[in-house]
Amino acid sequence: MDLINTFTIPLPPEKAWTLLLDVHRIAPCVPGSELSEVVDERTFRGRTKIKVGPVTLSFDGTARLVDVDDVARTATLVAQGADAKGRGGAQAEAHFALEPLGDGSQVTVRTQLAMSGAVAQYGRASGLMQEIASQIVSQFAANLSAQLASEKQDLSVRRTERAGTASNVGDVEVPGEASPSKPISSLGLLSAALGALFRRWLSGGAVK
Amino acid sequence: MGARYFGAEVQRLEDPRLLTGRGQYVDDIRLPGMLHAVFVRSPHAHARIRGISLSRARAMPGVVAVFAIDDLGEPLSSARMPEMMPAPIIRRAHTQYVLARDEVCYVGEPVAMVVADSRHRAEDAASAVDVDYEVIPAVVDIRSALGEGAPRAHLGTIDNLAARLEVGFGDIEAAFAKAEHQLEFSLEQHRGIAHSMEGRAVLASPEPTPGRLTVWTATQSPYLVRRQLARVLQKDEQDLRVIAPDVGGGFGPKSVFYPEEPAIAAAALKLGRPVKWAEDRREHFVATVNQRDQYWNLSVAFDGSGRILGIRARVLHDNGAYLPYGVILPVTSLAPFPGAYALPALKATLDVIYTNSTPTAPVRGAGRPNAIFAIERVIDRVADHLGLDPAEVRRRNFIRADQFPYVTGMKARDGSPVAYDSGDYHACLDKALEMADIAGFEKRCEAARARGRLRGIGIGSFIEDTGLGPFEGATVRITPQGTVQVLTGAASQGQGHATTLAQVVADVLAVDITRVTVIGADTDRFPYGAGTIASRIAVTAGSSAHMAAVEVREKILKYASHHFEVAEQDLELSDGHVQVIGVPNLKIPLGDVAFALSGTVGQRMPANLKPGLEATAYFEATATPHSGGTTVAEVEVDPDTGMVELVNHVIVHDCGRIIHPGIVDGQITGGAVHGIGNALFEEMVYDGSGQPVSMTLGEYLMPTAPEMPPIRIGHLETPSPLNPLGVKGAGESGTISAIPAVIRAVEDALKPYRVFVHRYPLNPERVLRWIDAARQGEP
Amino acid sequence: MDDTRAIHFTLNGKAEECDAPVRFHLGDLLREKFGLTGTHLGCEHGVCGACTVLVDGEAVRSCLMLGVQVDGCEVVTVEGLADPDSRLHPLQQAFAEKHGLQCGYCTPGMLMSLAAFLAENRDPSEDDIRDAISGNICRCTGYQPIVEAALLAAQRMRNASEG
Amino acid sequence: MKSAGFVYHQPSSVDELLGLLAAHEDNRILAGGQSLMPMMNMRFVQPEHLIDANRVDGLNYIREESNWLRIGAMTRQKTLMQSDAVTRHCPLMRVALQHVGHFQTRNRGTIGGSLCHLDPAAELPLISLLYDASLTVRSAAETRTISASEWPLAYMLPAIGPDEALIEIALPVGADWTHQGFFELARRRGDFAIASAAVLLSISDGIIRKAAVALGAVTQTPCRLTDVEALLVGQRADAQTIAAATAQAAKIEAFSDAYYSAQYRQRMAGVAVERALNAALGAPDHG
Repeated sequence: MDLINTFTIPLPPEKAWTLLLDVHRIAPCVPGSELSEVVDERTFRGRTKIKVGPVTLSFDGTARLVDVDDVARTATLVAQGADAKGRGGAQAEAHFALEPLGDGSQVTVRTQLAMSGAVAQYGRASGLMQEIASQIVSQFAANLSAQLASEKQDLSVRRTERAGTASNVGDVEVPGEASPSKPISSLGLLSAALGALFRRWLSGGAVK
Repeated sequence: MGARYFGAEVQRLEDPRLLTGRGQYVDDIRLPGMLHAVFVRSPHAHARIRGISLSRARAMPGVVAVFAIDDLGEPLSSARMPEMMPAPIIRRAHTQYVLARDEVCYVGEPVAMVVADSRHRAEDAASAVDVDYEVIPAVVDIRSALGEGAPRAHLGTIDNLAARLEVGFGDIEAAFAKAEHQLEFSLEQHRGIAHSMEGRAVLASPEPTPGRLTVWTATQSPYLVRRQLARVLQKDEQDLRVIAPDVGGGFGPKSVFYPEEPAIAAAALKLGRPVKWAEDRREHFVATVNQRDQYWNLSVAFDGSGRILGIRARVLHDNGAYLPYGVILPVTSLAPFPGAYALPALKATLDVIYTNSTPTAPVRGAGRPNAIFAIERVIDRVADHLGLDPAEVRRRNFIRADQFPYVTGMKARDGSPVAYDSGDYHACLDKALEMADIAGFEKRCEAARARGRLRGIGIGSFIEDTGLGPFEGATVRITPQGTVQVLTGAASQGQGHATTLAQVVADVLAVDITRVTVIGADTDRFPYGAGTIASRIAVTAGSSAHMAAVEVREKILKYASHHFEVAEQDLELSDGHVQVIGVPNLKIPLGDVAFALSGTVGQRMPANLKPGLEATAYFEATATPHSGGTTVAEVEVDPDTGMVELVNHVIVHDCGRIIHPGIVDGQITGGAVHGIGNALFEEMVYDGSGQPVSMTLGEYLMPTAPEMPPIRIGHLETPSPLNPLGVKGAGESGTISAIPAVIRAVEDALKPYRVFVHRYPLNPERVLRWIDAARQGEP
Repeated sequence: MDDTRAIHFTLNGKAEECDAPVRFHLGDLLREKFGLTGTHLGCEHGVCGACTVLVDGEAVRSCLMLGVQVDGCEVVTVEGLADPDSRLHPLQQAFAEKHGLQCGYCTPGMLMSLAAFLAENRDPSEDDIRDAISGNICRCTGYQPIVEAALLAAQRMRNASEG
Repeated sequence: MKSAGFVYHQPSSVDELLGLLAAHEDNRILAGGQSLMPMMNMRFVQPEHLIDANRVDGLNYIREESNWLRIGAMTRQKTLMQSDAVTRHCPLMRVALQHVGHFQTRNRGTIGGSLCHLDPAAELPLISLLYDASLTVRSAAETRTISASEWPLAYMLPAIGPDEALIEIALPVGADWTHQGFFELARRRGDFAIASAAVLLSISDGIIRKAAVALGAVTQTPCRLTDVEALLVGQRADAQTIAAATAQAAKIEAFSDAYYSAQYRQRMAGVAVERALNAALGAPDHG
């Protein structure tokens, strides 16, 4: 399953790139996930809960930033998780590429996602699993761009407070620890009113 | 030989037990102290194993032991499974470890084994086994598997080619040079999973005598299992007893030696307690061999009258991750050429390609349905190209009845030239067309059109090599109580061998059939056995039982001739006695003869006969009887939905003399429905990363009762000259000929749209897409 | 957690009781606790029908019921289909005559499904019979002999009840 | 394929059932078991508490009232098939039930279980949606009714909380439907539908006055085709109208799975509506 998402960061490339590599920022953006441990600069562990109809999967796994190329501003997030009750697993590789766009930057995320084990072996829901997977990736991208955009406000507000001192992006505080969100479920995504998929259901399936 | 039972519709001796719930399948056996095993299987198509942690599982309630490869100890922890059917053309024979070591190469490969006091608690512990996998690229599609950049199905190998087969005869270049017409086309064949209703199962129990082990296993080849177990466990064969009790259907996959067999045996030996594993349905989808894809590219040279002059074939065959059964399946995918036809020239190559999926091996008919489908598609394509009646093109190419034995030009597995012993393919075709009321077909087409349905009819002619050697032996013994025992290596999975062998022996010894007990598939009760595959038991074990019974009869006549002092020809056997012809009160019950021959201390053996009223025979099948015949199928297609409805199915079949009509008809009807399943319903779908996706019987569609058409069977009985009974095999012809007939019938229904059906299975979306493509004028 | 629950029920005409593990489905209970291995497990996800038994006279998949759910019920398995004096049920007799079985693994489920169906449908057509066993998969026979056996049994049962 | 362990509860009253739901957050209700048990045997679903509703009295009934047909959530599908009241008031439910699995499934399967499981291809949620059923849901704290159209929230996700139980399905009766038709496309008898449609029409003087059209198995949940309904009303009940309705239905955005594409399902939605309409109007379903 190959998915492509793009989003913009209202920051020049070198600033945006540093933000992007900060594990503390990326982890909470994975929808439905609880960050359990930041192992090191490049690695964090967490649990992602996904509710598919009657089945609630909780993937415990690790994610690592690898092949970080600060010149080309590309990096790969390798994530692998297994369901706590042995019902399968997910392996994802998200390739980030950051380029300048106007006075901000644009990030393109190419994700290869493969499910394995029982959770992947249900042909009747394979179409659905792909839709939920693409929802997760687009939600991740949306969360990340929202996260970075909100930081930009803090950054500009702070800059005006300390007028004249060049702010070093590094000292931007980490936003509050991600609150352990409810399992991402079709209901969860619903409340976030994201995706044409769900709007169509709400309207009782009226055909546009 | 009074033919009282041979050819009679006898009620099967197996039925009273099976009808009242008193069958004994492996999972029904309960032994004191018995433990239950469950396997942890790879969820990945291809991955390195970085580590396995068993501690959590070992601490779970009810768990007695948890094994990974190193816990099995030598010799299993370092020895891969043996190469079963070595052949010179095999370039690299990858076989798996009993439990995976360092690398898993298909979803379902066993990685660990949990043994607990119940199946339920063993499964709980299995989900607590932590395996650290590093997923690596998998080979999924054989069409790109030999390409440069393709991933390797096994780490450290240069390519994915297991073997390259080349067969042929005649001057293929000349055939194509002088041909008026040539055609080229390709086919996609997907045969699915056997899905016997009973999955596999193994129960191993240590015997009181140290080191001796009894293994019950749902197998078609108990002797092969014992031989390979002895090899893998490095034990002497006589310390191993392998029994196939009642087996709930085999259809091919249960003829293979599996890693679970040595794993369970090793666990029982280590724990000193009986250990049982019964495969559940989801395991059967991935852990039991099946058949998958073949891609064929065919070109045919022919003349204006439809005479085929030469065929070239290029085939890619999905072998799966390992070679558990040599290259038998790919070999049988070419061996049936030239089918029922007198083909002057053939050149066929087949690449056996490793992929990261469940190993493939024979399923009902093995590769024969694949070869026959290709040949029948060639015939239909030539007929359509020339605007000729497909039946007529078959008649012009059939081997004529007066050409037998017909040497085809092909080589058998042992290298000997293939020759068809007897048959009459023209008669089978004509009778099938008559039974299918071909004359009334046009009228039926009109009626269907009025209902908005397209109706089509299709033919599938076939041959099948049956009764493969070398032998399946039998011992016939009469007990002092006058009962008859038939001991044989032959294993039955529902074919009714206990009845057919009893019919043969009861006729020779003139005893009531209910006095005959057949004991098979127990390595302690009969010394040697080959395996129940490819419709071979009636020919091999049947002939051996007949020969042994004849030898026992001769012994009886010698004894009675000595006893009554009359010539042997003045004696006869009837109703469980030997008697002087015409003098009814001069008779001896056969039990008394047995008693006399069991020896009394100090007495001489009567008529200096050898001890015991018994004989053993091994009919040596040196040549191969070939069954043949034709299926005619009729369907209706709904052009709005693409749904196909089967409306009629006729098979005319020539398998030589028939021992039990009901059993032969049952084999053909069941086989036909399996072929219909392959043609229209059964598809094992994998996703792009090699994950099996159709993992329930709600998604993998097996044919069920309402969807099946009436199936009518006609017989021709051209005796085979190659064995004393004149019989041929009948097990798989229903399957082999159903696929081409059904596919052609759908193609015929779509003739307004000039569609060439190049693949199976069909589903309604594929049929509708062809109709749409034709409507928009695309080729 | 393998707690059990005491249940009392009638099994093939005999009063029985046992401490049934709550997570055992009825097929497990019959096979493991009562040794009645005539009920076969073919898929354990409610499709193949091999595990069909009668509960209070109705055909049910024993893999889709918990054993504890038959407390107070009347259960009949293939072992209880023939009369006590072991005269075969007309279906069992017809299966033997019409060669309605080969390996015998789907047979118990076929017999119990058809026994319940014929009890409520005295004069079924061939299509009624095929619909009745549409939830019983057989890989050996191709179904035709089973359908013929069921029609023969239905006819004999009608004659017997009229006679 | 043996279920994971669980704590088993066998409540005998609705109140006891609701108390258990409130007390145990990780719970599943076992109704007929025809959908839940396979998922438990395959360990897809592993609840900590399994609450067996089969001994709860007061949930197995079919009651005719002046303008409602009230059906208890634990009523067996077989009972519904043999009920004269259902045949009189909701003939399509009787027709649709023949497509629900096999007779062994229908002996145990319940209407409440089917609605809570909410498989996209299931017949009873489709019929409840068609007849605008009103569903009564209770928790220990409150009782509420919800219309069948608001019941499906998302794929196999009905609008019911973990502390609530479906008690009753009430179908409005007395409506002046004059014609009804059902059609399901499936490979084998008892299989999951590829596409299914159910229609109710009230026709006078050859004109369609009212229409209800429901579509199953094509979208993540069963749905009412309100645009097709709007297109039917006021039209003559003839071939043109059916053709227009078919074309409109075939515009639905369908889901794909491992077996059939979205395009095929979308097209079969059109065929299903067409054949359901033909069945309603007594026309032969050909061409």
